[in-house]
Amino acid sequence: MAEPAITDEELPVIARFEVRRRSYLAPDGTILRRLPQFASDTSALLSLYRGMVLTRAFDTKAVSLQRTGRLGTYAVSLGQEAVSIGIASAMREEDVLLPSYRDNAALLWRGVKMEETLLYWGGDERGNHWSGPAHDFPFCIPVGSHAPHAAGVGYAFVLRKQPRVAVCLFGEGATSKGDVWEAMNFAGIYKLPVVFVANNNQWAISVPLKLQTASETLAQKAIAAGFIGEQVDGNDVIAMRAAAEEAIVEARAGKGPRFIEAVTYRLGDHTTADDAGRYRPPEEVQAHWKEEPIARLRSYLVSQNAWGKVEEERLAAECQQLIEVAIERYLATSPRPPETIFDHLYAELPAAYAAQRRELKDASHG
Amino acid sequence: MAEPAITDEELPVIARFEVRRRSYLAPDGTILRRLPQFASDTSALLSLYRGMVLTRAFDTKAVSLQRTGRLGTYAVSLGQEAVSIGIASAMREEDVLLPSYRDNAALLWRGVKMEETLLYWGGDERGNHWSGPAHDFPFCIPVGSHAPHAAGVGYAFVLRKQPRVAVCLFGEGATSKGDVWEAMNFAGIYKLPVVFVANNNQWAISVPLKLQTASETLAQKAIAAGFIGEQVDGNDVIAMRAAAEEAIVEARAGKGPRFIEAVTYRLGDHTTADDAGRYRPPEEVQAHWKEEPIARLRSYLVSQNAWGKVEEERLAAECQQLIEVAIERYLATSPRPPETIFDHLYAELPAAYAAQRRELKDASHG
Amino acid sequence: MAEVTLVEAVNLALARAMSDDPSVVVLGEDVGVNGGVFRATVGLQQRFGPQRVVDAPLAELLISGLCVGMAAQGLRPVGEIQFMGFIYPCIDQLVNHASRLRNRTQGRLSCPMVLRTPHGGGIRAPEHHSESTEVMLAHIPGLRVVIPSSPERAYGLLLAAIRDPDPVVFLEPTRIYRAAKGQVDDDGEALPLDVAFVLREGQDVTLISWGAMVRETLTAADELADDGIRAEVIDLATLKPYDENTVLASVQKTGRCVIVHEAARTGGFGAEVAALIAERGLTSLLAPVVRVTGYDTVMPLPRLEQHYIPSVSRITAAARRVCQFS
Amino acid sequence: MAEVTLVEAVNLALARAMSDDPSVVVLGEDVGVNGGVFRATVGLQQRFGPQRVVDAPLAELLISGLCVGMAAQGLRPVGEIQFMGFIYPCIDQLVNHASRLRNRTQGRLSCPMVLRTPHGGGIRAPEHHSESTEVMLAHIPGLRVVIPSSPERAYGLLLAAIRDPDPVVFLEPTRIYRAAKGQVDDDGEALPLDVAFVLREGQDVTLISWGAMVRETLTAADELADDGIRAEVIDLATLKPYDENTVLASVQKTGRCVIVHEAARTGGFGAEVAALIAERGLTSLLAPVVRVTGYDTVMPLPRLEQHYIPSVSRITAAARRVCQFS
Ligand SMILES: Cc1ncc(C[n+]2csc(CCOP(=O)(O)OP(=O)(O)O)c2C)c(N)n1
Ligand SMILES: Cc1ncc(C[n+]2csc(CCOP(=O)(O)OP(=O)(O)O)c2C)c(N)n1
Ligand SMILES: [Mg+2]
Ligand SMILES: [Mg+2]
Repeated sequence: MAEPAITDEELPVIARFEVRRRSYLAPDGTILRRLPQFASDTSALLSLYRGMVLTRAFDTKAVSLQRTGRLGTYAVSLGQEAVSIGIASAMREEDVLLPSYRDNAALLWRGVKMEETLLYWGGDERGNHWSGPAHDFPFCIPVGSHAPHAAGVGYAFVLRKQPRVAVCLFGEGATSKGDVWEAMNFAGIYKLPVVFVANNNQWAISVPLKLQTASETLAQKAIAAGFIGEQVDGNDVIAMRAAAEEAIVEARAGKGPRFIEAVTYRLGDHTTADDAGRYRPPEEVQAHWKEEPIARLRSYLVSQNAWGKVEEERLAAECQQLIEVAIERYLATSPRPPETIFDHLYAELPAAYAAQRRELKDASHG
Repeated sequence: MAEPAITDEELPVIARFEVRRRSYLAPDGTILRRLPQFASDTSALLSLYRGMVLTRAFDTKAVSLQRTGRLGTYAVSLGQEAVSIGIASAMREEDVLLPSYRDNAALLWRGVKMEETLLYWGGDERGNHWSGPAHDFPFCIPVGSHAPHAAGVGYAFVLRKQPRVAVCLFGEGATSKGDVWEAMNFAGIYKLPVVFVANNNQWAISVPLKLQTASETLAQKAIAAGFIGEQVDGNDVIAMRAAAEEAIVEARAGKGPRFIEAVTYRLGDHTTADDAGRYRPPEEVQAHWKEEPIARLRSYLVSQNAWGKVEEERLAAECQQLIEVAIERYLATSPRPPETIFDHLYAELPAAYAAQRRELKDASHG
Repeated sequence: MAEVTLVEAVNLALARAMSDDPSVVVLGEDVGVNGGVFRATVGLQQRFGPQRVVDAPLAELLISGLCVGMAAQGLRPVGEIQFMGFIYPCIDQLVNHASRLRNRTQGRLSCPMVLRTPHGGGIRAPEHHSESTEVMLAHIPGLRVVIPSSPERAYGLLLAAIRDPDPVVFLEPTRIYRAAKGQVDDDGEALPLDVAFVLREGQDVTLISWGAMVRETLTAADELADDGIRAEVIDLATLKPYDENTVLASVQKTGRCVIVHEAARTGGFGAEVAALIAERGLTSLLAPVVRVTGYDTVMPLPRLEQHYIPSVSRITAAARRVCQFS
Repeated sequence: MAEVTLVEAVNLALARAMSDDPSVVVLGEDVGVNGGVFRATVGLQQRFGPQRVVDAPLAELLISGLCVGMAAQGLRPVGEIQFMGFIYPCIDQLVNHASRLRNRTQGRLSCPMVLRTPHGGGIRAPEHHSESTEVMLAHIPGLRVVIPSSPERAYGLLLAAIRDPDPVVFLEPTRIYRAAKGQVDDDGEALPLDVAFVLREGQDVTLISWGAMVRETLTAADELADDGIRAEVIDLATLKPYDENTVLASVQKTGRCVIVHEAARTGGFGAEVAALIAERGLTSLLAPVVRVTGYDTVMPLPRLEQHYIPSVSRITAAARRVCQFS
């Protein structure tokens, strides 16, 4: 077949696109560029720091509960604390969070109690009937399937002219799902107030990013839906918060959806059911420990004389205390009666299933 | 919430992308830029012209068959003939075509007989057991659902080290389906020999492009999958063939997938079951008649003294003749025996269904 | 009281629901300016505006997923899937989210959505446009599955579906969209969502069906009457949950039962009804329970589809067989 | 002859099929380096290379669609869906393409693919990891649906599924992946795809089940034996198509039948089996056909899942009831 007469380069360019990257703190905590305004308020940074530390301490305890058979499968956010915390800290109470199974931190920040999170991962639906925002979505387990919900929520806000934003969190693996694609495309058409956040922790269980997609960045996937995608250093909580703030402010102002790629690394196993040693070298994990978000922000705070050994110890003790109380409450919660599995199936149990409920009640109490 | 301290513009750019547009002939048939090599061979252009004219004549007859109750729902390619013909003309016999319901022209070009096409749209599966390439896929009706098949076919070629290419055709509406997205993403990862072609005829039944996606071009959607997307003047068959040739040559050479957006216009109703008058103004259609591909190529050929009234009349007569013979053959084909609906369900009919087949046979012959 | 077709009754119910309740939103492919490929949503966008009558992009998974998100936010979305053959991408959203959101959150969130789609064949349409896979949905806990067989029931059941606090899949029998005509009083009266309709009383045999097949079943009952066989005809209408008592009561009376549906036989919803009878109506049975159904084949293209869809004669033959049984 | 677990038998069959036939390709999430989240594909990538053992991106629709394309090209793809709760995005490909490609082209193209997925609950897994919606697939003409209940049957049936010229959904009972052990001779011998297995002969009552529930059913049979009730136990094993004759022959002998499955009751595959008996085995029935199944609820999270899954005592109680019936 004849080679084409002209080369691509001779064809006129009709559209150009760019992807930018946001980061403020280097791995060692030094400043790369002028910090966003909120960062001048040390207390704001301290609360972000506290959120990340509490998350890591909570995760650690959750894992030991699982190891001792007192909790179900659990996914820690080790190394990715800045993603959930940075995003959650930029949201308003009335905004709607649509989290993935790895976003415990975001929900804790928004008011879900630790004992409630434990109850859910302990295998009890009541954990989702939480003290956090009543309109937030429960953890989404089928990867990416909550993205269309976020678009639906955003559409409801537009229809009711409410200045609210839907924030949807998922992993980089989710970007391979058509669900996310269809949702982003729709959000673009109607300029919906939706912020899509991909926690790019480099791994989908054992599948590395390069086997997940050939695109150099995840941020550029938003180009296909006609809106802005930004890459952010996901180990820099200041960058995460700033990116989230900007995206949420724009979305709230009716300027349409945004996509945030948070580049980070999954320092732990995928979940307690996984053994990452099977598929990735310890050296790789070691290398990434140098970039993790908590030490990074601590270095910065210390360099600002805003933090020290004393504060660190006080915070650690405070976290332990809170977590232990929560665990006690969780362990003290006895299972609900078996027949209650019928009670929230429909607003009102159809007569057709009443007999089954009775049978289960008798079986389990007899 | 505080405005971000820095603006997007201050953030470093980490990736840049461009979308180019290909066209050679202006609507009036004059040349816009140096033509691709194959175009210097007049006979090549004449066969493209013939293919488009035959397609339009065939479509016209098919519609009148439908109007008189002798054919089922049928989708013409009026105004889009250059897309199917341009693509098909750049393929080799051993390549695999995965067509949509609107790509009759591509299959005719590849050797499917007109009576076979009519048989299928006349409601008889035997129409898909055709004289064209045995490995080509049948018309895909669930929009976009054949894109993953194209990726699977391309993967088989790579696995077997065969220099073959899978070519998947669909409409712009299909680009909203996750199926297409997932398939493109996979093709990108494994650099599969697959060419994805979107016939952007501006309408998905009554849904206009602007309600289908917010992306300025469809070509840019390939950026999300990490490969090249090109926009082509879909009313310029020379551009379609050149774009297809380049994409197929590259794919065959192991350089990976390509995406082609063919910008054209659906001059007719969506199908014989549709009445476009309900949702779009006649002026819009009129305006687009000025750009349609057949008149455009004819003007060029005439300007080259390669075509004239005599040839036009001879061609028209030839087409009528071929079509009438095909229609006769089609109308002469009596339905298959009802019980044969069991015969290609499985390679061998499971015993469990033998009784049903007998029942149907008796019922229909009794 | 106007005489309307079934599809016009659907349109009336949609318009009524939208004017009664501003939280009702209609979305789907071509539902706006075009008024739907079957005209079910005609006039709605002009009347309620493009924000409440949304021409969705070509993505069924999205349509169902949007409904879940909207419903969780308190809207009452009514999604349209253009043909049942294109509903499969919605199954993940229906099974994993719509039907579970209430239970998953123990009542904190709920999903009052309706997904409408044309059901069944017989209109000489292309492949995938003639599906009747209702059982796949009727098996799902937390869902409701409804299918009317007349304009009156289409109107009353669709209103009920939209007002119901839980997700409902509403199947519309394509074959009788226009063929079925009836008096419909647009009074906003809904029908109950778990009561079967006894369309004709009889002592000798119970004929159970739903959707378009109800018409052939009624015709069969007429023919049987000519031979002195008094058939009771039940339109199940709501498949999930379904009205077990009406079925059992009828079979107790007649002792004989024929179940008619267009869907493939194996694992079709007719199996559920037959199983119910074998379990709780056995003692009253005087003859085997017979299913007259579509064959276990793919629905053939138009040239042969009439041979696939159960005919009146297949129904009467089955009824005679069970009546002669002893 | 080595004693292996059910999941090891799956692995043996996959390795055997891949070494026998270079056109066999395994694809799915984490099937490569990681060897599958249940270790079903462990060692395969090392042995057959990354081109034939493909770590797919996170997209189930894609995995099933790739299988269709590969199969149409003459490969024999074996796709893995990590848990049955994630198979729903594949249903469109299974219903609209895999099961129809042969019929649509009247034999010009075919689709010899296998889609494997873990089935059922009882392993204290998170939501969506404990599904048993086999009936949704068993209703589809053109598909085969298979579910083993022992290492031997897992090995022989999976080999048969891979060699079969048509699409097969292969369900693997998660709960007994490791609990079920047995002698498996890796001799490449396949088992037939439409023959049920009579695991235990008995005169008094027929117990029919499949997948993991076969174990509780066998235990129930033991307990019943202690009371002098001789139960015949049938592992249906292939649900689509299924072995009607073995079922009918057994019920003809015993006159009593209890069907056991984990899936929700309404419209479950147990309904199909009960309907078959009501239609063609009625005269031999001495008692109602009873279904012991999961409830018509969402599978609860781990804390309560044991109350959802049919227990041995529910099975024995049902069997006693039908045996006492007269
Ligand atoms: C649709 C779907 N398929 C498969 C799974 C099983 N699974 C759970 S998490 C996971 C990997 C997800 O990776 P990613 O999206 O990157 O998120 P991460 O876990 O890394 O945060 C998989 C395959 C699932 N939960 N949902
Ligand atoms: C999955 C799916 N949904 C809906 C339909 C009904 N339908 C047939 S063609 C069509 C519009 C397709 O538009 P486009 O992709 O632009 O292709 P075109 O018809 O314009 O060539 C629709 C909605 C379908 N065939 N498949
Ligand atoms: Mg990840
Ligand atoms: Mg189009």
